[in-house]
Amino acid sequence: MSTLFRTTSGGRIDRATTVEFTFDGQTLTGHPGDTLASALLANGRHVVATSVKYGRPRGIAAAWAEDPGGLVQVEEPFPEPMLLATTVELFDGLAAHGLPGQGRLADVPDSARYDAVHAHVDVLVVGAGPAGLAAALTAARAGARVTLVDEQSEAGGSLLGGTDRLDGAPALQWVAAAVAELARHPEVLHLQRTTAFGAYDDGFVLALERRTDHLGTAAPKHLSRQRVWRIRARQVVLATGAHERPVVFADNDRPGTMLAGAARTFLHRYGVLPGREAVVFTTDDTAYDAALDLHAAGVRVQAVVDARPGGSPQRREQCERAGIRVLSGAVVTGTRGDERVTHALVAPFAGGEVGAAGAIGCDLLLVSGGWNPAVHLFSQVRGRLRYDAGRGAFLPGEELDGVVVTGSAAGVADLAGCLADGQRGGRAALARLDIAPTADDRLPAAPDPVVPAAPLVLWRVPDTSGAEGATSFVDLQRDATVADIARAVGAGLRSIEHVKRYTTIGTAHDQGKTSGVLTSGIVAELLGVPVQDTGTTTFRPPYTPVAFAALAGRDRGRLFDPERVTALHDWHVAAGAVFEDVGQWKRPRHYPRPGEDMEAAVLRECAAARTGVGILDGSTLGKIDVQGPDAAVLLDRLYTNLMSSLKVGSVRYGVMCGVDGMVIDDGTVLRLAEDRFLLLTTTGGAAKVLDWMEEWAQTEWPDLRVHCTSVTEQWSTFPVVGPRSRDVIGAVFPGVDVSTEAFPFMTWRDTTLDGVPVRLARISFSGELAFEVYVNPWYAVAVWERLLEAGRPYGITPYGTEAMHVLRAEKGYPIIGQDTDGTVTPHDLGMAWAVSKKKPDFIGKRSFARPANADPLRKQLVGLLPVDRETVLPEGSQIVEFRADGRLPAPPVPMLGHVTSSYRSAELARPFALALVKGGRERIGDTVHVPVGGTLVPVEVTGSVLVDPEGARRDG
Amino acid sequence: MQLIACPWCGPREEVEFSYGGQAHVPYPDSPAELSDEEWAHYVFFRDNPRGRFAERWNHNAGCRRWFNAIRDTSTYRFESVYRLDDPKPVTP
Amino acid sequence: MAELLRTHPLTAWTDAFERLPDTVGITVEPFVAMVDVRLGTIGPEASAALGVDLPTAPGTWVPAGTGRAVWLGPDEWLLTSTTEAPEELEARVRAAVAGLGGSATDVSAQRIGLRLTGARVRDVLVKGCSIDLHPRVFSRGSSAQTTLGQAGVVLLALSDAGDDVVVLVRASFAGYLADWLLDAALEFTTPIS
Amino acid sequence: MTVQSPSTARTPRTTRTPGADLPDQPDSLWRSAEPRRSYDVVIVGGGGHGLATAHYLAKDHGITDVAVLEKGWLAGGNMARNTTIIRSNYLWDESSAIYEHALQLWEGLEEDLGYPILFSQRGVLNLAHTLQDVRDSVRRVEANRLNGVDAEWLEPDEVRKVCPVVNTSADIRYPVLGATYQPRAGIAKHDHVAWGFARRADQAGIDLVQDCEVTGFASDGDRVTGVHTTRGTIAAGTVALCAAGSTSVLTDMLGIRVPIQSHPLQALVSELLEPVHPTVVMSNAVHVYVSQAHKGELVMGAGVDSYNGYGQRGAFHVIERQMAAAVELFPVFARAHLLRTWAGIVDTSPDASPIVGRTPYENVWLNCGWGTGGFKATPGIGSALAHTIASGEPHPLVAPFSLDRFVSGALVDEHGAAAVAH
Repeated sequence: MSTLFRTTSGGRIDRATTVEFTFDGQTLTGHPGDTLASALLANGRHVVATSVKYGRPRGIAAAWAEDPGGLVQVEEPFPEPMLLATTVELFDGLAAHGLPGQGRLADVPDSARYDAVHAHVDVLVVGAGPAGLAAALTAARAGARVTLVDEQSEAGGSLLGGTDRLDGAPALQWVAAAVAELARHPEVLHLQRTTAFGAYDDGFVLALERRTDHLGTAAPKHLSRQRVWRIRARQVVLATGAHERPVVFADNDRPGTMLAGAARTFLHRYGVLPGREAVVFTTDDTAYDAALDLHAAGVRVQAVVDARPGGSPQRREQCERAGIRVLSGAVVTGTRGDERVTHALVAPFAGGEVGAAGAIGCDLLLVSGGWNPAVHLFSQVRGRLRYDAGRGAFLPGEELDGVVVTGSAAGVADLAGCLADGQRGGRAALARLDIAPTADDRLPAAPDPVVPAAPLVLWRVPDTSGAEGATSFVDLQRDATVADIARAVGAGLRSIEHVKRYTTIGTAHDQGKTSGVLTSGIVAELLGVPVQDTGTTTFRPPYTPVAFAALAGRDRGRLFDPERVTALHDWHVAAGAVFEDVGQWKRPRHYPRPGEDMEAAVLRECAAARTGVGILDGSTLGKIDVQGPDAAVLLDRLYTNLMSSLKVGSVRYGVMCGVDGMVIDDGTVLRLAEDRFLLLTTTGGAAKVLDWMEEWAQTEWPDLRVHCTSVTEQWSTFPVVGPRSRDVIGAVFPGVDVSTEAFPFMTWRDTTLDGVPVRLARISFSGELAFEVYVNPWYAVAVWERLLEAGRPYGITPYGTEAMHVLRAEKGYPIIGQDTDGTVTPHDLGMAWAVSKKKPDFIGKRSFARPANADPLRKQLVGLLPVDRETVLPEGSQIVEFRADGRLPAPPVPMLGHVTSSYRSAELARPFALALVKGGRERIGDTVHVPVGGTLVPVEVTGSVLVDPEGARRDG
Repeated sequence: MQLIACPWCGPREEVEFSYGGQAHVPYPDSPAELSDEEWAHYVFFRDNPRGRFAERWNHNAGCRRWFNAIRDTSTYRFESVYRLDDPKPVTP
Repeated sequence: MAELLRTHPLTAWTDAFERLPDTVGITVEPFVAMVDVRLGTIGPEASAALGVDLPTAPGTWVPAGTGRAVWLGPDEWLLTSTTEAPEELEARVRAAVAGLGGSATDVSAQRIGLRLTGARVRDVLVKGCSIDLHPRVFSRGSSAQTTLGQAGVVLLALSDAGDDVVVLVRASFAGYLADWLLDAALEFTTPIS
Repeated sequence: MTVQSPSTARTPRTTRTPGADLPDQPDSLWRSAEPRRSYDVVIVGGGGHGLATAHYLAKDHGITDVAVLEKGWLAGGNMARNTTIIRSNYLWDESSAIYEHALQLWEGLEEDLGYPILFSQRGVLNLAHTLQDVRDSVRRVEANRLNGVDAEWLEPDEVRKVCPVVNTSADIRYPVLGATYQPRAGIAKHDHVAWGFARRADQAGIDLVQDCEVTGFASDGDRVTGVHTTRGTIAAGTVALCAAGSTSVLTDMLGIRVPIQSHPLQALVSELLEPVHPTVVMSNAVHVYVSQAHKGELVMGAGVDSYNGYGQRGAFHVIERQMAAAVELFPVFARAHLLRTWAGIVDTSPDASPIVGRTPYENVWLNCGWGTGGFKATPGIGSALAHTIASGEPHPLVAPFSLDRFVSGALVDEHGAAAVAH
């Protein structure tokens, strides 16, 4: 098919180059500079899509993002659902088809890159039409840091679709000069193909730059396809223009029906004739330009149908000179055609009454019902709107700090006015920044504006078709009609929000760009109230749709969330460790040998620690250095137990509670000096505990002379665990007397290794003789390997978190966050011994005295031993009373508690578990049931310490 | 998407801060002497006004200092920030 | 026995860094001693004891002996030294400030440093740093504790042109940040064919 | 009842996507009532809970001298803004009991209301990404089953069968280790639910009064005698507060302290898409919950914004983070488009459980603190609160949620334990 509807010259397309694309499987051609829409029109194709509800054909009705009709699915180069043909730039190899309401997602991952960039500017100008360019020039000339963003492929805005002249030359020459001048200012960033889609407080604007979409298959892979700009602007100038508003009439959705301004744009910007025979239906003067321009381009303009009783005298005169018939006091009441428009039905219109209609043949029906300023961003940032009854439009209704609205977005209609208003806007922004404009801030000379005849506000033409508004479409994308609005109002709805929800108007792809104000007007009419009382629905981000992946940016895959690793990570990887996510940390869970499953590996690792020696990378434990004369005072207030009595050189286990008395963290505390402690926290609790301590110290007790500093990554920590650990430590640190007498349990000693400071601590989380080795991570690998080397004769075995969990569980040591859930007190854990009775107060103490804390049925940590000595109870299993019949009763079944930890024990040669059980300590010796799968597993309740309850092993 | 003026570091993005709820709620002098109800009010009950609210913020990703702010909970706008040892600004 | 070898968390990244063009140079800073200093009031006494005037302007750093003194908060600084061992630096500083109610904590291994040099440094950083890095506001002597990508960082401006920046990052996040930087730099490192 | 179709001439349908539109709404909904001077029962708040309470007062107790006062447009608060997930797989007995009561009512609600509420029991998956998630999930599943709530634990390959678009590969940052599955859970169309209740209440003679903001209360000793509103003073025999995020504004007027904090909670929607996502997926660990609604749009919710806010707006970085999580978990969503974002005001309580029951005023009932659970509870709390109002005693299902629990310490702590918000 040849491009029958292409003009012979003009437009912003590269006629020398032809690109091939397919639409609905048909191969077509166009030119660089085309959009998919202009190329389709150039090929004579108006029908693009099928409507969602009624399956009616839909075509291209506007030239940019406000188009309610031309929804397409892109298939090549990569499937992308629901785009507007008017905003898809044409490239070689583009394949697309019209949408039947729903888009289709690709079934393969999107390999394109996306990213985000932060920008800080004095003045952000949104829109590079005449007002925006004028504002940007004013700000740039004054030396301000300026960013200018515009959603189209090139600057110019409305000038791209017209024949305006500035300084006596085509206006686009001025645009080119303005763009060139902006490029010369070093502090100006000018971004085309960049849509400001969200405006927020304090000058924050989000914009989406489509960087490579227009390059199609030639897009470089290393560049982000789309980029989100996060712009903090001290001042925002909104020069976002205006959208033409249609008038609603019967069968107004028939392809070939188009906004008048859009037809001008297709003609002037793309060199496309959207039809051969046109009828122009208008309520104001601007559509006459379309009629005259199309006529000049060879389109037969059958009639201008002007709803105003007197029409526009000066425009009538222009039309008459051109031989165009003008019908004043007339409206289009409907259309005819199979798919595309073949006739416009035109009838006299006076006093709101429609006369008998006649048909006028046409293949293009242009409509203009006035202009809606694009106030979306202004409204998003909570600017109040006011209704202007003369224009039938909502305009910015207040001044906002940091936001200036200018040009047609502020309701200015003519070119000279927009330029001057843009300059005013730029200067207003500068004035708020105390930046003086330059003297040479010149505007181009624009023709004197002609005062137009007053527009008529006409939302809809009364339906004389007999369809009672059921084919008078308000929201084409939702197939919502005047009849739907009438039903909503008839059902009793009064709020515009209710009508929107009843009819679904404004909720589709275009978010009501053309339908929103129409709906307000029609609802007001039906209710007999002023439009300002009806108002509009709320404008919310984004202004135009944004791909999920663009917002995800680079936070995908590897960079989705940081992986934190210890200094030994590479060693763990080389040793074949299987890792576990603990918060953001990667921790070795176990180190399987060839042929081993996890159970076998863990049994082996546990056995090594219980009978020989094991070694763990415990570096992820949180560490906090607490210093100052009042360090002990702070710790006494935050730990449940007394820390001030701890001797320098010693270690104490401590528990922290929230003000509600529930355990939030635990760990050991080393007293390094009278005024200095080293706290160890859980891996997951490190940041939280530091925050907690700083919060109290700063906000509540600023009088305390104490400072807390995170040293988590300052110290690699390796517990060396097991009866042979003394041999290993003694061999590596020969200067240290590792005997129990010289180095007792719960003490620490400083030493050096080849001149490097090392701290050793007799701390055990397994019940076995154990030494924790602390060293600067610079030396972590070297020290770890030294320990392995020294341990080789004893079969030293690296073990992971799973074995660590088994070893501690055998001793009844809880893991905060696993054996607790935010509802557990130290007493519930059987740790009354860790709660000071001497201290008058500490955080959480008062809560222990609440009535619920005295409940004998509080859940308490106990041990469980499956009677069959075989079943490993799934962690999380619930516990119920023993049922003599071995059967569960019908629900609800009262629950006694749940299994918090459960393992197979090498030491016990049977599985065991820890559990929180109601009144658990009273139940020790009882048998209860745990439902597992379909059966009830009998388990014996025991104390929580199952291995070495006497604590005989800790000294080896 | 507020730009929050840390009293020390100056304006920073909201994401750098953590929220601490109502300000000027001191830890009771003698919790042991409070009734269960009084204690519950300290632990769980905080004002929740629509409008101006004196609240605590922490510049968590920056200088890690806590400070107070008067903010309008309906507009989210910060009216003022002040250091912990500054008195609460007098409401006009 | 042999001397204990040091290992750097970014050893595996050095080849990738070396392949970068000059416009986005990334080099791993050598290990230096670093101490976190906390001190309520800064007076001549403190300066004399420490041998450096700690900067009191937020968001700044100053040279301090062979190292730097970086403002981290109204009562907090990072002092670095290229000549002292970590424990020596801590001991010296702690001795100087303890009597003044201050504290000093060795944090030498807590963070690692990366030096970013070249004309594209700012273009890389703005992909994940929300503060204004324009040379007008972030010039030599400026510092910032902020977030880069999803990692907490300290940024130090070494030049007025914005083309020389040190990034200090928690050691456990070093690999993440290195990956992040290489990914951010990709568009400046791949020649357009 | 049958919902009438508009009797209009239409162009014959050609190709269209099945299910991409909704059933038509009825031709009559409710009167916009003028407030009378006095009612036996005044319900403050015309959202889902207020309307449901009104419906059950009439239906179950024959109480119709009732006004529902709404400061804006009916059901325009959280009811209009939530992501419509319905489930009852909460951990604690007290929570699962009220939500399961609600779910059973949901199952008969379309018939009860005579309204197409599009209740779709497509199941909910709660993904586990860490070993602790797995423990918490199993704990919740086991508790649910013993409480008679349908629940299953699914391994990753079973997750993939239920929802093939979930990325269950092991090489993502936080691999899916499994999920809990409640087959009876699902979604409904929020406006239809609210309007169904409103229509029934209106038919029963209950006055639904819009644009009627409560400005104060008249009291006499420990009784409230009336409600001052922007449309005059209304005498009340009993007052029920059903104002969700705005509850504190009311309780401040009453001089009652309630331990809730109001936060923005954001949600978003994509364009209409061909069906790809057959169930509801929630992931606490990476903060995303998503379903594909009836017309084909992806509906997603984000995490609660950190600070108190009544602005019905949230911060965009929360959305961006959520999009990252969504694309990570559902790679096929990459080129779906964000069409619209919005926010509601959620009233969060210290233990993430609601606060329902007595106040210091003997004739004022409190119902708040539902946080992100309000929508799914709608019929359950409506019927229980109506029973409470009618009998003068807290219904057994709401009794555990009294304000007193914060004094005694007997909390129902849903976020400590395997919390699955939303």
